[in-house]
Amino acid sequence: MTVLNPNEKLDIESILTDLENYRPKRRGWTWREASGAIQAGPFTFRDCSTPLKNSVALPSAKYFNGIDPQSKNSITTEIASGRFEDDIRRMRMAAWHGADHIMVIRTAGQSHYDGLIEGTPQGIGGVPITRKQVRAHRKALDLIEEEVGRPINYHSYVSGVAGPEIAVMFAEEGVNGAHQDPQYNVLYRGINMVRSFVDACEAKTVMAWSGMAQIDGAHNANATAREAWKVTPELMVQHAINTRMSERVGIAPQNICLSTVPPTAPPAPSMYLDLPYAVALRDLFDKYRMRAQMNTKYMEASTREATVTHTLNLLISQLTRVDIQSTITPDEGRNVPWHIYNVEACDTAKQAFVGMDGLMDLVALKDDGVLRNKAREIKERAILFMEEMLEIGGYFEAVQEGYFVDSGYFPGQNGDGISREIQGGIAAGTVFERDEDYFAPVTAHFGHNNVTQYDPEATDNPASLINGSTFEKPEKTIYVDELDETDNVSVRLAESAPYRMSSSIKPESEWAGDGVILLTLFFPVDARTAAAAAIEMATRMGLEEPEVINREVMHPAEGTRIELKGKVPFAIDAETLSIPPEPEIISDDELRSAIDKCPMRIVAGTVGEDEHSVGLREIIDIKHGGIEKYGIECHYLGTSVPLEKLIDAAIELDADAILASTIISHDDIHYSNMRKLHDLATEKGVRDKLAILAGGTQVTPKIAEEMGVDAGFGRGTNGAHVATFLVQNRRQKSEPEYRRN
Amino acid sequence: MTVLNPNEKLDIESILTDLENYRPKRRGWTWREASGAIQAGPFTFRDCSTPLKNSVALPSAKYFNGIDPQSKNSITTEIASGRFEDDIRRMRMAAWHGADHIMVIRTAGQSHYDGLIEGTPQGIGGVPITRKQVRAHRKALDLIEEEVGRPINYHSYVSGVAGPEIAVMFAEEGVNGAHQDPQYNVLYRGINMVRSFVDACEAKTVMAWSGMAQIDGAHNANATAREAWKVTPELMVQHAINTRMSERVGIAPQNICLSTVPPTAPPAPSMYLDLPYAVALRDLFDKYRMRAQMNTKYMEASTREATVTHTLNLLISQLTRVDIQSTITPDEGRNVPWHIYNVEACDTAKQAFVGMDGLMDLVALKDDGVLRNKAREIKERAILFMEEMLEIGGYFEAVQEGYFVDSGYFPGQNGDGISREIQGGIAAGTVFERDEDYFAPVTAHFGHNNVTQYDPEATDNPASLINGSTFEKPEKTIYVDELDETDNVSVRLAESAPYRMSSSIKPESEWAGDGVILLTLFFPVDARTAAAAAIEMATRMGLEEPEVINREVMHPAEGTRIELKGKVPFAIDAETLSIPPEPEIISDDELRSAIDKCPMRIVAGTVGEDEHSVGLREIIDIKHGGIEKYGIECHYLGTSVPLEKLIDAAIELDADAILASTIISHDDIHYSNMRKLHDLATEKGVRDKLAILAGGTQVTPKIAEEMGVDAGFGRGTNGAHVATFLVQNRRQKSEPEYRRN
Amino acid sequence: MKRKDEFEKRRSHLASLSNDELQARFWELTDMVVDPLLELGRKNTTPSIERSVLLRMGFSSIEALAIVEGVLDRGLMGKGAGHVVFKLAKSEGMGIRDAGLELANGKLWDRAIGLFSKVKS
Amino acid sequence: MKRKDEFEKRRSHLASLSNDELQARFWELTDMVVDPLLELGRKNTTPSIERSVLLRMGFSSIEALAIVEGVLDRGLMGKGAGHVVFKLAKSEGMGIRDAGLELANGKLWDRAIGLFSKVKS
Repeated sequence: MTVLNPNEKLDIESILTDLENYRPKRRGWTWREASGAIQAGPFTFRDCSTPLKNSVALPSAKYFNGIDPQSKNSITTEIASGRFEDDIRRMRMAAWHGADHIMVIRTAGQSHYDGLIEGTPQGIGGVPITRKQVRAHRKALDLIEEEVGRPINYHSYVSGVAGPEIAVMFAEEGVNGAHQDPQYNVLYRGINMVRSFVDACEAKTVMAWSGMAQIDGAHNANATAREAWKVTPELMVQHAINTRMSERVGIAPQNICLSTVPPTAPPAPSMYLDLPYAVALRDLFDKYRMRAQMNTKYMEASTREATVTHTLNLLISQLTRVDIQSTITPDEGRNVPWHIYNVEACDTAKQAFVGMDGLMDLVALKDDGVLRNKAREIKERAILFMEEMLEIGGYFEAVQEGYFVDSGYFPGQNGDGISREIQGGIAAGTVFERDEDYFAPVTAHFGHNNVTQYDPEATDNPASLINGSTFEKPEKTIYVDELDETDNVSVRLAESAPYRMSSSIKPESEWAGDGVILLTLFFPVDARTAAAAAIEMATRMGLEEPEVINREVMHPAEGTRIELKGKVPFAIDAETLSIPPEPEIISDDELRSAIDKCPMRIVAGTVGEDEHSVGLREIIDIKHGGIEKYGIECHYLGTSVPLEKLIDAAIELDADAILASTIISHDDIHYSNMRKLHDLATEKGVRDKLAILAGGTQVTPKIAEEMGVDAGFGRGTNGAHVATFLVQNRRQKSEPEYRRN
Repeated sequence: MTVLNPNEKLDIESILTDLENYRPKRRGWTWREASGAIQAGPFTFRDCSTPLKNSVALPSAKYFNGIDPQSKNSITTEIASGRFEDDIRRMRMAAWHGADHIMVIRTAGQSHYDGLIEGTPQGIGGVPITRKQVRAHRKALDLIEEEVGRPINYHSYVSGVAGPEIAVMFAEEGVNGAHQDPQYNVLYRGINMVRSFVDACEAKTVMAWSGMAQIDGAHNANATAREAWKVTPELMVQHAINTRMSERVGIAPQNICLSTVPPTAPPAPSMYLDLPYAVALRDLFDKYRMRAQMNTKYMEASTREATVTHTLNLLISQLTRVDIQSTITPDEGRNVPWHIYNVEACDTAKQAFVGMDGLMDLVALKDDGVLRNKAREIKERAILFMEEMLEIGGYFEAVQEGYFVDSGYFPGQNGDGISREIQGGIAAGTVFERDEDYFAPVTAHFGHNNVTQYDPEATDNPASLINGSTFEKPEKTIYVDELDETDNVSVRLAESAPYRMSSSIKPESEWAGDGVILLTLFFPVDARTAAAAAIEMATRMGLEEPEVINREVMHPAEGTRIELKGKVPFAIDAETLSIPPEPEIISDDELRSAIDKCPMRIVAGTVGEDEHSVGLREIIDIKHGGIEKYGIECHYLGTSVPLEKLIDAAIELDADAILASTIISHDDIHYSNMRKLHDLATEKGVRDKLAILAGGTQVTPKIAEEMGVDAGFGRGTNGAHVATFLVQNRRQKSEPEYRRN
Repeated sequence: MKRKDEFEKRRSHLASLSNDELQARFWELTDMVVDPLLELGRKNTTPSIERSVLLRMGFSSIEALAIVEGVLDRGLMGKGAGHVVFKLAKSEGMGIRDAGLELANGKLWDRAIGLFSKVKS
Repeated sequence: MKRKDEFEKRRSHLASLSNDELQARFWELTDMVVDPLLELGRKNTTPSIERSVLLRMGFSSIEALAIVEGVLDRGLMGKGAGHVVFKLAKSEGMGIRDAGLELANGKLWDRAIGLFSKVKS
């Protein structure tokens, strides 16, 4: 597989084939290209980047010539199914919806694994990051980026106790960006702090060499502190420590990204709290990049709520600055994210940015008042934090004393910070002083390296002493395939093969063939009864493992909304499906042009004892997108119109067609009325000239046609359907070449 | 029923009882009370109004003491099920979620009904508006507003050919607001324009008398014009004609509301196009009220997309001004709205406004540049429209010439406007000149009224000649009950009684017992195959009338998201359900305080040959909301820890508890390990002191306890569950009064 | 009508106006548009207006419908349907409601017509 | 530690600083915090760093793990694991990879130790 075909599934097996010899196309991060104003459809965009070659536009794009403008910042999708082979398909979906930064979540236990993991074991809430997995992902992305026409950055994690090794492996495999922040290991992973910082120097040096973008871990303090809006001074301190350290190790400032999250979410007054902080941060860290993440701390199980909060987060990004916009799937508050929610999150970011394109030409952050005062205050508090840290002995002592992730607003302290011992934690005691003759014959090594003892000329190129390291000679890289015979991708792929390679199809949420679907329903009872009833209902419908994943009280007594997931235990054979043809609809522009060239007139009314004119009005009225909007002249005769009157009016007005509506009837009177219309028109000699259309919610098109009318329209009909028929019918009468069977 | 009990369903039958004698509590519109800064939980709100007595807070409110701040503007919900009795329950739900403006959509055909409809026939996409229906709704709202603790405005439509009668009925029945705009009749209902304007004078006079808020219909031009962003000059003209006419007829400016909608939606650069218009409008119409509606024109079937667009619409409201915020249900693009989506729409408005509380203290509209230039340009174009209208003879001539709803940017014209004939349309020829002795002995009558011929003293009070009209003597109002024996509320209520009054429960979307549920799923195939497979799957699950209501391409080959509705053909008997008790969780604050008072220490590790520590880390790590966050001191011993080591460490550290994780196992080794832990602790004499907790995704709590541990934790466990158990367990041991059965 | 966007050409007389002048101009024009519309309302009536008068006089919608149909049929719209009921009641010494119900039932129309000197056909 | 929010009291020395001065102060302090952390990195190494060196020298993660364990066991961390391999290869006239594989297999360690004069225990 060298090129993807948009109409064919990506062949996972072929990605894995010959993987041991695959080399990535490039290293380092690629930013989107913004190039001034961009024209798309009827609009000019000011903040957008080059459009994609292949993509799925937003649903509403159909009203605007299908345009799919792309924001100027990168958009991240985080993928976390636990099976990297399924993640590949999701990457492709996300890329088509605008993601160009793919972050595959790592299984959490890995940060305590002192070494590289090899092979492709299954993970939980993420995958074990291994060379095979990374290489397969990068190989797939090398194809996907060609398909969509934009470079895609692959991202992973240089954290935990094996940071330097992981960094080297990533550099070798062409990973484009990574989280690297020793503070994360210390505060959230309980890893010894000395080890973390010594490792970080090496890991960052490797990242600098490969041009990776580095993202820090400060945002985790928001996610952890009890009152997240109070840790903002500390966040500045954490960002500063990691960015400055990275820069001094050698990472270019434009590859150093602050990971920042609006600390609050509604019903907090989030903009009022979050915007001053966002401004202060961008002010103080103006030469670095902003990776803006959406708030996760205050997410509950409602995807709607998450989507609104995330849109407000995107507003902050737009009002300030963002280089990488991370997206959080709106279902993260209730399950390990599903395919469709990765796409939802990407669509939300794309939609909001495009919707707010040019916003800063219209609005401005105020130059004074609460915004600037609060921003300054946060900076001052951060300085007080730094000062006190130095007073008590430095960073390590401050961590030990519990200064970090305390929910007091510094210099306030709440006594609930995370405290770690300098000598304690995982991998304590594994830091060794380098002797004077310490030596490492490799590229991108940090700190003391006595190369001169072997060759003074090699000082700047220690790897020359071994004829090049893997960084210069990628062919020296040793690829390890699988170590576990039962827990690996081949075993899993064999299991899912039926659902990927035959006509057998099963719904899925995360993994091929997992069968998981979502039910949304309302029971007019209290929440607990509703949840139990939903489980019972799902069971009776045959769903396995039904589980309520969201319940929202609509009213304590009137009812509860339930969302429930369960597994469909059967597959559908695609070959047995009869797939109806798409109802053909002529485009609005073409319809308008056809009527413009040759005007059309119709008479319409409801027939029989029928005072219900809603449906017919919807088909006619311009207000409802009815056929008037194409320029068709409509004469509406009202309700309960006698059949003769319809025909006579059509003759008098020289109409092209009659639209008769029969919404509600008994004893099939609506069908006999159709027959009568046909007969009357024939009697009066106008049947050939006059198209007769009959519609109504209870009309079956096929039966209507058997009654002699030209077309029947049932439930779901809209103006475009009717206009399409009218125009096609006229073409058929006048232009034989348009005739269809 | 005189007071509602939040834990009991509203009794629809009792609303209908004695309805003939019910009188509304008040007339006229009530605005929300804003009263400066409001404190709620840890926050101060600047743009909020008095909180409710009873309400359902946003899901994330649980992180902020359950606060439920309410925006300062009214929030509208539009209800349109077609059965007014079901609408009542939905009103109550919406009121609890923040709606205080209830707009019950009218069945569209009614605007051509020349007179009042009586009784309670079922409608389509709305209800026939009748005295009985209006009175029942107002009566229900009179109860609901007491329940939530805020006045609720009821809204309906004074449009169509029976405007004056409807206005009178509304005034009598205490309807608080209404659409009234003769231009709507003319342009979108094809009603004769002379009739519409003459009727409007009378209808507006009645509305003025009753203090109703009036909403115009200009926004329909956005919804109709092909390129909605180009009709902005005309929108100004439409707003001006109706507001000025209303004011001159006698409606107070503070009750005159412009109905305005942001004309575009993403992927258009909607803020760039919509904001200058919003600014121009509020500038020009500064003394009137703004009823801001959300965009509907460019809505598709994705509720996510609609929610994001609506959030951006709310941003415009916040950046400019809004008095009534209408909400559009996010499912309006795919079906007649369901209960849950009315609530979603209200929640979105509440959430976004609260999230943006105080925004204008932080940002400002720019004083110059494109915003002001565009705003001025729109105003100038509107003036050019007015000038040309006067040149060609006035409003009627302009309509006749097709000036309105043309998608050219005026003075550009596109030839696609709506043209109506001055002498044509529905009810043409029904306007009669008043003679000199014309007389009407009633209150709130517009125009020539020769009262003097009977009593010069009665000139300002014509109704005094008949001893008071119904406006002074409500008891004179004649109530008509039902006219149709088969199409009325009693018949429908009898049908739905089983699902409202017994233990038989059925899911519903719009109507009691309708059985409709929503399935969301992903098939890894193209859109057409996916849709067909979804129908087949739903059918095999026993759903009746399955219908695909949304399909979104995730990738043309990799898969399609499907949303499908269908009817569950059976009911659940609530009495047969075994409803599990809610897992008891002690509040975060209480847990923290318990640990603060008396510290707790635990040791933890995975046991058996288990390198999977993710689950355990989630329970412990502060990063994941684990028990560390309550202040519990955790000693994590790693993976594959021997059982002896766990016990020994607990003894050495004087720990209160052991947490043993056994995520994956075969042959039930995890249960035998639990037994061994219990035995070892007993042997070493620490079993009484030491709580032993065992967890893992495959652990069944009941079986774990049978193995001798104190508690087992399975899938779905989080830190709060474990901490709750630890604290309760300690209380049980030390404080007998806390002991539970 | 199709016309190019001649905004730049046509706006020349507005270009020099201040924002306040612009807004004043807008509302001045609005009043000129609205004046004749209000005048129409003052001088005319419609079946719906007359039925709305009858509702306020204490008739049901069904009764009002019947009375106004009678008024229409007999060319009395220019007098006002409420007026017809009122004058008949006064003349017959009946209550307003009783008089109206008679008319709704098709009775007493001749007397009602007789009460008005000039009736349009 | 629990402490009230003494911001107003403590900020007095910052109150008069311009925004630029404030930012300069922030970064100056940052450098003071970071300096000793970088110094630690310059002077020390860890098993992971040494394994990362071996990876770059062309060893697999499994081989690197074994070699660094040998280095740790023999107190050679201060020399650098890559150095041990390198020096052994030079001394034995072997290729880098061959020398490392020998060590990974537990062989030639005595010779390796002998190549370094002072070895920490």
